[in-house]
Amino acid sequence: MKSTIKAALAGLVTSTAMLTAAQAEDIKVGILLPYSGVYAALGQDIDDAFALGLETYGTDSGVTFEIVREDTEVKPPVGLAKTKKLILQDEVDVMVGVVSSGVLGAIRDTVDGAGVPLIVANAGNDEATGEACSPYITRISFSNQQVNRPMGQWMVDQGVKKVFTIAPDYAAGRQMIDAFTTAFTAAGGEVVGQEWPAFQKTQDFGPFLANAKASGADAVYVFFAGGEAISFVKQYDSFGMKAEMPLYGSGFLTSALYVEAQGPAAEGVITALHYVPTLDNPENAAFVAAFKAKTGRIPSEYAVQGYDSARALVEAVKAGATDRATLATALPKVAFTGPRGDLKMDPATNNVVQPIHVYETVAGPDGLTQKVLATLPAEADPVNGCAMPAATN
Amino acid sequence: MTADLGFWVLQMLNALQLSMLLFLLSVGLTVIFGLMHFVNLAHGSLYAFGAYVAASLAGVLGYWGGFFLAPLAVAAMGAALYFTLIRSQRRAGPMAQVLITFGLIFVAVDATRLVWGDLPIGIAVPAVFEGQLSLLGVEYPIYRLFIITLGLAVLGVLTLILSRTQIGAMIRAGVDNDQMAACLGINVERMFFLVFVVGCALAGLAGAVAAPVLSVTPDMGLQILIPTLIVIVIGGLGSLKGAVAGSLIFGFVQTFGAVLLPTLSSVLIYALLAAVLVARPQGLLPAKG
Amino acid sequence: MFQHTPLRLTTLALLAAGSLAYTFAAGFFGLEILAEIAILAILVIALDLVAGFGGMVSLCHGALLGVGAYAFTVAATEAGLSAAPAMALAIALSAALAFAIGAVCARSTGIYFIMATLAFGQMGYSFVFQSPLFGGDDGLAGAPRPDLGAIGIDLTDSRAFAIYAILLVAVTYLVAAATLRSGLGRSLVGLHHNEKRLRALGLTVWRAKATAFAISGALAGLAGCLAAQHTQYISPGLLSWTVSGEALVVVILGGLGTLVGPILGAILFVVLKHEISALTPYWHAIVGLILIAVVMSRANGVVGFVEARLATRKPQPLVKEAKADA
Amino acid sequence: MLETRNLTKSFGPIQVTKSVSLKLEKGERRVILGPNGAGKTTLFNQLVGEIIPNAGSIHLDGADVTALRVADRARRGLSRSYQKNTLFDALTIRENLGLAAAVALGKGQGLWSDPLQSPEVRETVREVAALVDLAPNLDATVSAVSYGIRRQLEVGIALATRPKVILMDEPTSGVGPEMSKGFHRLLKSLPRELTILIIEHDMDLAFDVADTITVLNYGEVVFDGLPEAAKGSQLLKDIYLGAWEDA
Repeated sequence: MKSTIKAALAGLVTSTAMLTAAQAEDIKVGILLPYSGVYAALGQDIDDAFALGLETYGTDSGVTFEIVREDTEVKPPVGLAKTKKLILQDEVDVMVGVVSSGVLGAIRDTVDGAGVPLIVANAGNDEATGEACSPYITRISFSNQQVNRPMGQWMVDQGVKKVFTIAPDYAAGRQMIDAFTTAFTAAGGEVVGQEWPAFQKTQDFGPFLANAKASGADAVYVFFAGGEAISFVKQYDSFGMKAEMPLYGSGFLTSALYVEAQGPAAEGVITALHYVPTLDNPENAAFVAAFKAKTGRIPSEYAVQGYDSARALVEAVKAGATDRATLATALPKVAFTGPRGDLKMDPATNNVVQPIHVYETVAGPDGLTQKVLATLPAEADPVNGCAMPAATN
Repeated sequence: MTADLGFWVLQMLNALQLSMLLFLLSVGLTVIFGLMHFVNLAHGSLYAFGAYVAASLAGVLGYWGGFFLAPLAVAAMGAALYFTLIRSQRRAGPMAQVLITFGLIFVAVDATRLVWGDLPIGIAVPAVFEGQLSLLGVEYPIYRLFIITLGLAVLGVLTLILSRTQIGAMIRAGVDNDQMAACLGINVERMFFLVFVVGCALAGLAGAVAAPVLSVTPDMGLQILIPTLIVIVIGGLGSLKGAVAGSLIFGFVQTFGAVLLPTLSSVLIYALLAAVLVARPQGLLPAKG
Repeated sequence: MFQHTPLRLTTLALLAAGSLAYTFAAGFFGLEILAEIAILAILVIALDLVAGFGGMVSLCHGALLGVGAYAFTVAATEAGLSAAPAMALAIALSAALAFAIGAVCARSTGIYFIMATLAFGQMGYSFVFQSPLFGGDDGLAGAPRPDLGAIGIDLTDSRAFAIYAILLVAVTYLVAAATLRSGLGRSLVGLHHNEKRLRALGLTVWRAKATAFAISGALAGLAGCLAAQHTQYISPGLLSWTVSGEALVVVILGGLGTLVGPILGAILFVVLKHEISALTPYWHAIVGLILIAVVMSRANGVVGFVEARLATRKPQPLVKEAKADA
Repeated sequence: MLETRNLTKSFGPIQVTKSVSLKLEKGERRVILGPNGAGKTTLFNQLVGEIIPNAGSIHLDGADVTALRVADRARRGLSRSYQKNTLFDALTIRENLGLAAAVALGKGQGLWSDPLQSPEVRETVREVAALVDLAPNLDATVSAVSYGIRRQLEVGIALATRPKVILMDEPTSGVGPEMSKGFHRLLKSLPRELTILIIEHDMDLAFDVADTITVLNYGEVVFDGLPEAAKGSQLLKDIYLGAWEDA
């Protein structure tokens, strides 16, 4: 499934043989995703949906997309080594992927220096489209602040005045919570306490829940993802805290990917995210049906990011982009209406501008489902020190 | 908030719950070491296997099906490992054992990924243990109280077996001096097998019990391994008392460290371990004086 | 005791010639892999020094490597040192920590030693993982490569870097071999076989162990510097105990206590990892199975296997004389 | 040269050595006799520092060494051989002797040269090998040589440190009568200025090589004097030989 030294050599032979036939209409895409490690499931969702996106939009583009996949193993140095390989050895035209912010941080300078466009299909660290922005890095997924900021005003509007926050102690956790608390306090709310459990080292949240319980907050606002999200939601419920202190959070907490494992404990949890599989629009209906048919799963936010990455790439190609330089200039200009709603790129930061959906996890006829409570309007992130230079190659 | 008595009670219970879970895991590992001088780094993987089996069976037979069958499945797995790998490596020295069981961890992680996929699995707490109980002025999840009770019960049963029964006397003799035990006519080979399998079953039980509290993920075995090793090294390899002491120390340091000294919490336990190793290289309560 | 047999010398010569020849033939990715092999080779030579010859089976060498990598990166980026003094500082820090660990663990043997080093390694990992100074889980960027522009060498070029890495492996090998031929090295081997007797002969055992561990730690720190210079990005994963476990696997794969074997092991391991991981995302399982098979075969890795084969072919006059004498 | 004053050691309630006082002059060869369990080996272990006495003191060359550790005493010239072979089995005899000599010469921690190649060490190895009759076997691996040769090496390692005092714990244990005779010759041929303390249960050897004899029983010195006096001593016959017959 991935290129190897051997396959690369073999590929070299065949590609020289086919050079005359294929010509410049071939776009070589390097995919950088975790296929092993803690985020392997996310990588798979993005990968499946990216393939679906190419099938859906790419067939009439008149271009053949050649795919090279590399496993980042969720390790920044590995991700960087694989990036260099894609750029220097496979000579890809464009790269897609990156789940962890750590990997994105690690490869940023290399991508920027080499001038190879990268479509970020997940990693949400604010710097990537802030102080460390690059004309070659276009983020189609989200930024950490983007999905949390709107909840500040919205929760105050719902009458929540005092919150207690809990998030894992690492960069993304801090960014998610800080964006929320800034907006929440600006809207008149009060943060009465915060806990930062050690990232990936905490399995028992009991000690932190005890602190939250004693804090006298109206509600608890959290960010967790993956296995930690499952443990947290279940443990929150087991302490009987949901009734007296409703649980709010960043929408990854009750992602469609994990909600089955959380079971009834997730019922009533209210979170905000840029995508919910139950969004009521024709593009989403088509996407959900096609993804289900292809994989048998309900698409998660990760899936829609992969799907839209493919679509953005195709849109750029349709706009006439053929190589690294033209793709780099075309990608930040794409805009389309997808399953998430109207998407466009912010030219100041190359970050996606998209509506945020507040949803409640509720019991449905076939298990848990998502009830959209509000759709908060799209809002571009502050520029945050990004002085976007023009693509120069 | 730290002045509130309820807070302390709650955190004590949290610490006790973590301690008991670790006790279930470490007691098997430590007795296997004491008796057979075998270090099984894949013990955590057996715990993960137990959790996966319990999670799968919970869908079919309900929680209790998993609770009772997971330890059996892990024991069967342990028996298979015993005959294929463990028995032949018993005298191979610690490095060979560490490496073989290290390799086994890799195999186990990927095997669970192949069978159960990359997505975490979760199961619900059994209906009887849903909700909270009012205890000393705090509301505490009944299921967590069940874990504490179960840990204490296993401790009680093991203490009884070791101190009052013939097999217990044989095991104690074996831990003390396996050559002498063999001279006394004890079938050492069969005793090893029995202890190993029971140790595995306890790891499986720990996995089954932990599944409703945590999320069941492929790397959960790797995550629990280091705490378990710390427990038995602090306590002293090979001793039941050591496993109890180590579990309690770890549970309390971890829980109170996390809430009172969050910046130091993760280094705290290692610093304690280092201190123990410097002062008493054999652990606090080693099996042999 | 450590000695260079013709077989080992031939292997070394072939390795040196082969790797240098390959640097001129390989493409970009081949050179990356070569650098990766070189880094691992330095680490496993360091580990073989203490584990293979001194019987000190360490599970903290990954952490010592990580300390070197972090110290180098922080010294170069935060303190603004140039590459050479930053490397010296990083190596000194790894050596100092290794000396302390060696001194503390000197009383422990066997499984206790393994567990104790594991604990110290994890302590380092937790510290780096949690400390904001080190970028936490996300890691640190900006490790520079040494500037050899003065002598006309540009280390940002993959080929130059690969040759530089191979030269560092050679330096490491020479340091390890010299250590093993020194008084300390002789004592180290003696300690492995009979600690009590050496004490009775007047050796300060803890100091010998700690010094040997410090030299090994310095080499691991060098591997860390090279790793940081190679990827120019480091993350706490470098310090994880599984890195130490893998290093031990490589030592076993090549041949414990042979010094040249671990280098072969490093080549085998890296190439195998890349080949298998290209075929399946479940490559860890296959590496695990190979490891189990190697350990169960009871051969001392590749080198041990070949040497045992050669040894059975020719008679051993010394042994026979000795027996006749009895 | 070597002196103990009221050396006492108990394990729990059992006193293993009771107020043992000994005094060895330079060049003296003394044999300690006593039945099994008389506390001979415990006494040795206290002398070299492997066991710390509960009371009493040990003096080497006039200095109190009671508080010194094993390695420190060794560096002051106290060397011992063991009752059971404690050799470096995987190494050659040359390496065994060389290692011992190197460590004793303070080269065991050196980093800059190979002590086995140094002239002093090579000279010591050659001399000791000649003394204990190992010259023909120098390049044999220990694990491949006979038991008798290993016993010779055991003494050889102790000698390779060029000690002032050497303690030998049953040097002929486990070897046949022929070898034992050879061993007597070997011991007698050792330099006269070396002070030697031997634990032995072979009476012949004791009377053959000893200048003086000490008899221990239940941790107490019950005889201390010349071999001739020991031979005629009724006390020795009653206590020591009686127990000897049972053993």
